[in-house]
Amino acid sequence: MSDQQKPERIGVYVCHCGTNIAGVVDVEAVAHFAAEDLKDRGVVLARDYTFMCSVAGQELIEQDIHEQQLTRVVVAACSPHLHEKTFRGVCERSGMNPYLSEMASIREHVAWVHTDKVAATAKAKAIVSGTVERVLKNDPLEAIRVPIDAQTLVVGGGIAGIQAALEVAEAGYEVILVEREASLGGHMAQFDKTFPTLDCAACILTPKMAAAGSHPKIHLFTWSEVEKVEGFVGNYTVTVKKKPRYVDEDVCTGCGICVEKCPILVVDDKFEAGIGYRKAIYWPFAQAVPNLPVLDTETCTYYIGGKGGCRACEKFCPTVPNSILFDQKEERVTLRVGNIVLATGWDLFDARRIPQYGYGRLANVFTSLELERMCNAAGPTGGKVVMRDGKSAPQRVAIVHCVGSRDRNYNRHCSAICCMQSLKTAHLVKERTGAEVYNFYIDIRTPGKEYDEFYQRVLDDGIHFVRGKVAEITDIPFDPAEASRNGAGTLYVQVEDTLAGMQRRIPVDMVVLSAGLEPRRDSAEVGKTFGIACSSNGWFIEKHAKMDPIATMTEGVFIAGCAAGPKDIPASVSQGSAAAARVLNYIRQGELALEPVRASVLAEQCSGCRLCNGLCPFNAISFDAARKVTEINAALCQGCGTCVAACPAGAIQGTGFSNEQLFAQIEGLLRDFSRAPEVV
Amino acid sequence: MNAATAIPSTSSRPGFLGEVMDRTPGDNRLDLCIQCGSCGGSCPAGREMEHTPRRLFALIRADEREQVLRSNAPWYCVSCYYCTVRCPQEVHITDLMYTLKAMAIEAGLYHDASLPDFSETFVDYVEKYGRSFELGIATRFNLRHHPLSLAGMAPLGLGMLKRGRMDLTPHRIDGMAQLTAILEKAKALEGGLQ
Amino acid sequence: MKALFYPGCSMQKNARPYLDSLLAIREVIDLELQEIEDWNCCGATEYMSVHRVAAHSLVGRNLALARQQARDTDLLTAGCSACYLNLAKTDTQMREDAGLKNTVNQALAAGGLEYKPGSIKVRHLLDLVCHDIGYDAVKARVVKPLHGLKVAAYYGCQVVRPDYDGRWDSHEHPTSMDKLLAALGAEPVDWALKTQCCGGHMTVIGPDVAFGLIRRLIHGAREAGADLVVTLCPMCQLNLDAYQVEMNKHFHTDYQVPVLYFTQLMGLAFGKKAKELGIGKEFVDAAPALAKIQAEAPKVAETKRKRRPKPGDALPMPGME
Amino acid sequence: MSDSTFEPVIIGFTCNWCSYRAADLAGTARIKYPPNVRLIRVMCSGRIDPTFVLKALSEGADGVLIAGCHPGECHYLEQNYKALRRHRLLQKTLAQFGIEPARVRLTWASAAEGALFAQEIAEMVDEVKALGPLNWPARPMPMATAPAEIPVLSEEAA
Amino acid sequence: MKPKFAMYWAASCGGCEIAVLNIDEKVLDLDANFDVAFWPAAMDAKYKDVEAMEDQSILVTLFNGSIRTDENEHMARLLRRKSKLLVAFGSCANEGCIPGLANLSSRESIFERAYTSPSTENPQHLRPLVSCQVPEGTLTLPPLQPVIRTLDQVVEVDYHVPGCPPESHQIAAVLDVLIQVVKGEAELPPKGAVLGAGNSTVCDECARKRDVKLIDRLSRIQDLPQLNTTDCLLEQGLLCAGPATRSGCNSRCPNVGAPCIGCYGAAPGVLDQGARLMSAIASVVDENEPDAIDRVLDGLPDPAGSFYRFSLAHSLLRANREAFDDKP
Repeated sequence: MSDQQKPERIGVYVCHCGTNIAGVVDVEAVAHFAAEDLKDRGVVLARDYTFMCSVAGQELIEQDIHEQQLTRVVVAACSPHLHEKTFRGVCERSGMNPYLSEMASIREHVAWVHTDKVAATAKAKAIVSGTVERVLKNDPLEAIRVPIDAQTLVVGGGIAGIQAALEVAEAGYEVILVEREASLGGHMAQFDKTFPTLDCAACILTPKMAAAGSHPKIHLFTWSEVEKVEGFVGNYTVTVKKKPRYVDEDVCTGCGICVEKCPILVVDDKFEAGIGYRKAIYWPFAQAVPNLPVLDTETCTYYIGGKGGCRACEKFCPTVPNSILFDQKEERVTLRVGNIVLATGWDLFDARRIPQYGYGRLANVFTSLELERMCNAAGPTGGKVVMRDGKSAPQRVAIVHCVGSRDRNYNRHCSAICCMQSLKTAHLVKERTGAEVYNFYIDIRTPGKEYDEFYQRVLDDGIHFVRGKVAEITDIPFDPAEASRNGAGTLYVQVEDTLAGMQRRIPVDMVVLSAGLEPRRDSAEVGKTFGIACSSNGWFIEKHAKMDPIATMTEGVFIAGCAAGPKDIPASVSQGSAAAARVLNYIRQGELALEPVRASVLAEQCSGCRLCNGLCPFNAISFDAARKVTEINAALCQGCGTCVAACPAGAIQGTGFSNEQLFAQIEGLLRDFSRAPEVV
Repeated sequence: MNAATAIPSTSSRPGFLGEVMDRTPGDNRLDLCIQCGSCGGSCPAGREMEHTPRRLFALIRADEREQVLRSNAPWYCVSCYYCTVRCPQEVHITDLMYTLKAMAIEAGLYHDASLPDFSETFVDYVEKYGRSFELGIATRFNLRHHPLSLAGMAPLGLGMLKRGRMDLTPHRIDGMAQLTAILEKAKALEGGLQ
Repeated sequence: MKALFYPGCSMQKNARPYLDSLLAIREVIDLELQEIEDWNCCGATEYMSVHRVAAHSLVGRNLALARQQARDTDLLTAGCSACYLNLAKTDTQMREDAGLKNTVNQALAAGGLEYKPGSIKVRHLLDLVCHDIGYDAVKARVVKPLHGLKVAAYYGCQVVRPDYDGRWDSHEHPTSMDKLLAALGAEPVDWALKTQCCGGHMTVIGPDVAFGLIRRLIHGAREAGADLVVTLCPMCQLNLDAYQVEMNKHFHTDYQVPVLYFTQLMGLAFGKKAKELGIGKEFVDAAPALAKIQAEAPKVAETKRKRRPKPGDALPMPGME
Repeated sequence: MSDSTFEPVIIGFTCNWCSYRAADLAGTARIKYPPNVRLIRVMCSGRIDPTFVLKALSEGADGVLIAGCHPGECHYLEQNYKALRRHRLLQKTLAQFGIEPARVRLTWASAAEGALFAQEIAEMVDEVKALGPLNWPARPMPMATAPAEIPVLSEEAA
Repeated sequence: MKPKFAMYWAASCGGCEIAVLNIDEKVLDLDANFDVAFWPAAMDAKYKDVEAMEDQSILVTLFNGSIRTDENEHMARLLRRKSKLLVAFGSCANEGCIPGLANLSSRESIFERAYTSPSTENPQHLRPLVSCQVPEGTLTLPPLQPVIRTLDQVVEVDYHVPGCPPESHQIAAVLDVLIQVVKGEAELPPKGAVLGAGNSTVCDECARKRDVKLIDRLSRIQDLPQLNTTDCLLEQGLLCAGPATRSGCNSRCPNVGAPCIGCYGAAPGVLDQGARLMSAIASVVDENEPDAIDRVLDGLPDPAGSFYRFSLAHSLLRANREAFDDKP
């Protein structure tokens, strides 16, 4: 539009970037090309300069904008991911709309990847030509501003979530902390000792759990799940589903008589990792927060018998009114929050998926989590390391690293904590049983503070290290000689000792599989609920793996701890704090400026065909049935442009990346190169 | 193989490693070996091998062509595919063993001539008749390499004959001329690729 | 159902009982087999070791003939593990490697043939029986259930590995044949060696290695309480059966564990005569084991009530489901 | 067929989050690839409209590269699948126009896959080189202005 | 003196001419306000009469049909020169229409199809010649051009009236505007305007019930077991071009149960109708794996013909390689 009213005046700036660009691209020729050949396209001046991003370079542009009345600016330099903000800032300071500037990447996409100077210069010219055409079609835009609700939702009550909740609450803001299980604590509550200092996990976690449980600003929802999330950054509406505990939270004193009197004992697959027991009405574990039991209707005889019989818990409950509520129903609570921290943690790799390791088939093959519970003084064996018979102490123990990790058949990632956990287990087993302990590893990875020192200590303990990925674990001897040497019940760890260069079969009594960390089995659905993405291996994707590991692509949704990948405790705690800092930053700003790359509908051109209605994963597209037109909520729209490309009527416009801008860029890129390619 | 593909390979590795990879069809991933030893640990014949598969792969990387091709290891491969399905990098180990055997025959580099000779004896019969012929293969192989054990194995052969489980004469397929033409062309192409 | 059929050299001779029993049961399970006319040897594991392209072309001829002769089915089945794997491997690798596809087709062209990879679906006979015909259909045809017979299902290597098309529940502990044998009324024993190697060609080129492997398998089956071992591959049967005798000589032992094909047991359960099924041609006599087959079904053991756990007991085992 | 001096011009569409960053990374890592591809950044491969591809081909490009995040890793959750679907349909349609499939390539590259992206470009340049120039004759459009002299047709009746 | 009116029929079926006559008594208004100078379908005329006219002496010419032969091109140039306002009338003139689909074939294969198809009685395999000798002299036919062009690809066009054919009520409305202009009661619309059509797409006028779209199957109408009479046709798996086709026809086809085939051309501002439709349809295919996507798309045996049924000659690619390579 505007170029018909008044001719545009474009300034083109070609950066040398020292010799980074100028060493390969003839920058003067590019500037000359812009000034001469693109004159008819509105270029009124073109300069080349050593460092455009320097203060002097920026001032050069500012000066030109004022003196030459530039209306649009093109900077041919590095990637826009580095300096787009810089040059938009220059324009803004000079009174120009910042979105009337564009960068042409001639460093990352030209100078650094090509060697032929002639070809590189030709390509740089084409890129500048395309960018000039594009900038001509740019519209002046305003950043989108949204207010921020100070109440914050934290999902997941493990150590990362607890930390995030406490930090936000301590700063004086309300926090909703939602935990799927009946108690806070997460996986850390199951552990015995923590590496490398060997301090007791409960000793350092319990005070944090208690603090979160009693904090006046933290509203705890345990045994609850977030079911629905609507809205956008600053203004989310979330629906939390509270599962029935069958216990009155307001009345129960946590005396524990119901648990004591319950006659039903079941294997505890969750907290005790399958090697201990609990009752049908039970505490998740001794230090649970909140201190309330939960009733399991799948094993309770009252429910199994079609609501008849037993009721021992109810009979013996001393409170008035009675705390046992057999008919308690699911509840739903709707809450408004401004930001969300997801600290949903991890699941343990199911070692049964590797049949040759015998877990589930061979009694004395255990997982690392079973060992954690076994080593724990409050665990099923009272801290004794014993074999499956519950009595005998093993004399030879194998610890197998990388079970389900670093393996294309299962998970390609390194689970990050298993080396240290295995070293810790080796140390504890040696300490408690005096057994010969063998660690089977591919690589020992100990890159943390005091971690390698711990490895040295374990070496000093006399633990054996065999470098080789275990091929199989079997109770079947290779030949009669092996059978007679070792006796019945022996497990053989068959492995190539890669350092000795030979196949070995090492007889042991017990095997511990250091199972890897996996994304939560429902992470894809959870991601959908919160509008964030999982990578193909199931971990949530950060906004930027290095520079923004806490944020996600959805504004106002942050991730902490193992939800984005395996981490040890210090890293999880740090991320909890970091997420809280990001949330507090938004809360203190009060409102937020968003990139104005958004889609919008031209109502008069929209026929209400509804083709685009199912295309938006962020639920930004809705249909107004009365007016029979589709609408796009600008605050929910993330600007991907999929609906713009899909609209058959051309009724959806995309700011920042409009059809006109892209067509113009295509024409510009091909302008002088369509007939005879100039590459010599 | 890559010479014949339409897409020029840009991923070819230099040296012996590249040669072994190029001659093994599909995405064999030898270059991804992390030396974990799950192959050597899994191998039912691993104890008898001069080098475990893992070590062979390290030697291939080290360009130790002669040491690799002289090794008995590929010949002891029983094609059980344990190594292949257990390999955490999904390296096509069994297929690579076939490649190494073929390269060893070409280069004439094996110290126990009996190992390739069994395969070659087998191949001769297939090329002559289109079908395998157990009595002929066993007799010829054993006569050449274990003349003493031939007597020891005789009861097994006789047992097979008695139970009608072995032929005295080989069966020749009708399309022998067609098969010969195909195999000759294949060998010419194979030669052309090398 | 209909399928093209590649018998392979072994089935023609040393595994004749396998072929005979298959032919005897095919009508019972409604399996119509169209044998590929004038098929040639698959090359076993040997041809591949000498000339790779020629080996694929050798198999390619069979695939091309199968495609030409295919009438209202694109399934091709083989009973021999090596034959099955070679057919599947050539088809898969031609699919994945355009260079190989072109080269093999150039070679086939010399014989006036062409093969489009993927146009034939290669399946092992056991796979067809278990997964296409199905356990229920098999069970419905049983007239003489094999009650009382304890069997060790032995899969060997090359059917469940590398398993290009993901047909099996596990590469290490498959259960398909166990379920099939249970459908026949037999009692499959749980043993850990069901996919361990039988020795393959090592019986010829390195007998000491092979004898060790054979002993471990035979010993393992006996320890597990099996009356006999059931196989799906001529090479496995030959090594475990004929070489069991040689192995006994080598180690001065006296194992007597008979080794039959699953098709032979299917035949017995379908009421076929032992002779018709080639039973009696094995080296280790199967008659004593087969004498155990009862006419009556054993009383169904009462479903084990879940024992209520008591603290102080052994630690619970993880469940397998 | 292939002309050894022919250097194709290829327009590449890359998404802001993965493939454009892969191209950035190739630069940072100084990985070399042929200079034939000129990139256009869009926010997501889901923004790429078949019209862009046709526009580029009719404006003189010899090929078009479309690159997005790996399936399952889209920063907009699932929009790269839309790119995949459009690419399948576009290829089917282009076949009827006699435009070879290698000229319109779809690939996935994560922000970490600079080397892979460079390799994809190298492969595509090789393939398009082997096909030769496209020179789509739709461009330039026949002139829509009337010539000065209109030749008089001889004596036909209407 | 009344201003001169002309109408001409190039490569097209003649439906546009019928549509104009279909405006009933409105045609009398035309006659009342214009001097019909040249309209071969309605009255006798000679090319030489037109050639003899002064340049720009015709006020308005409705030109229907695309440019297929040298004669079509000649007449387009001639009428351009003689007319003040040249209107591309109907789909053929605007976008090539059904004749434009010939751009997917060479002339040789078109002749082959036309003169040797099973329904053609032509035992001697006769083919038309550009010129032949007869006792009276040389007879000539205008040669076919290799690629069909739209009117605006040959000469400058002032206005566009879309449709195959344009709806009669729309033609009447356009003539009303022209008459008002002649009477000085209205201004001319801006040059390049599309007349006689809406600004949205066919769905706007379609009475069918619409919902969010997810396509897991595409079929042709005759393969559909049962057609739901009230719901969106696209949602039933039929390729309906309605969402990508300019409104103005009152959704004539979908309202009677036939999918829109796109004759009113692209929506306003859209560069390439077929590409937009392609993009839209592909976007809502409810599969994510290449093979599964292909299975759904296999329900479209002729995508180019389906998406570009009317707009091929005016699309970005215009024709396929075979037609372009067909040198005279």
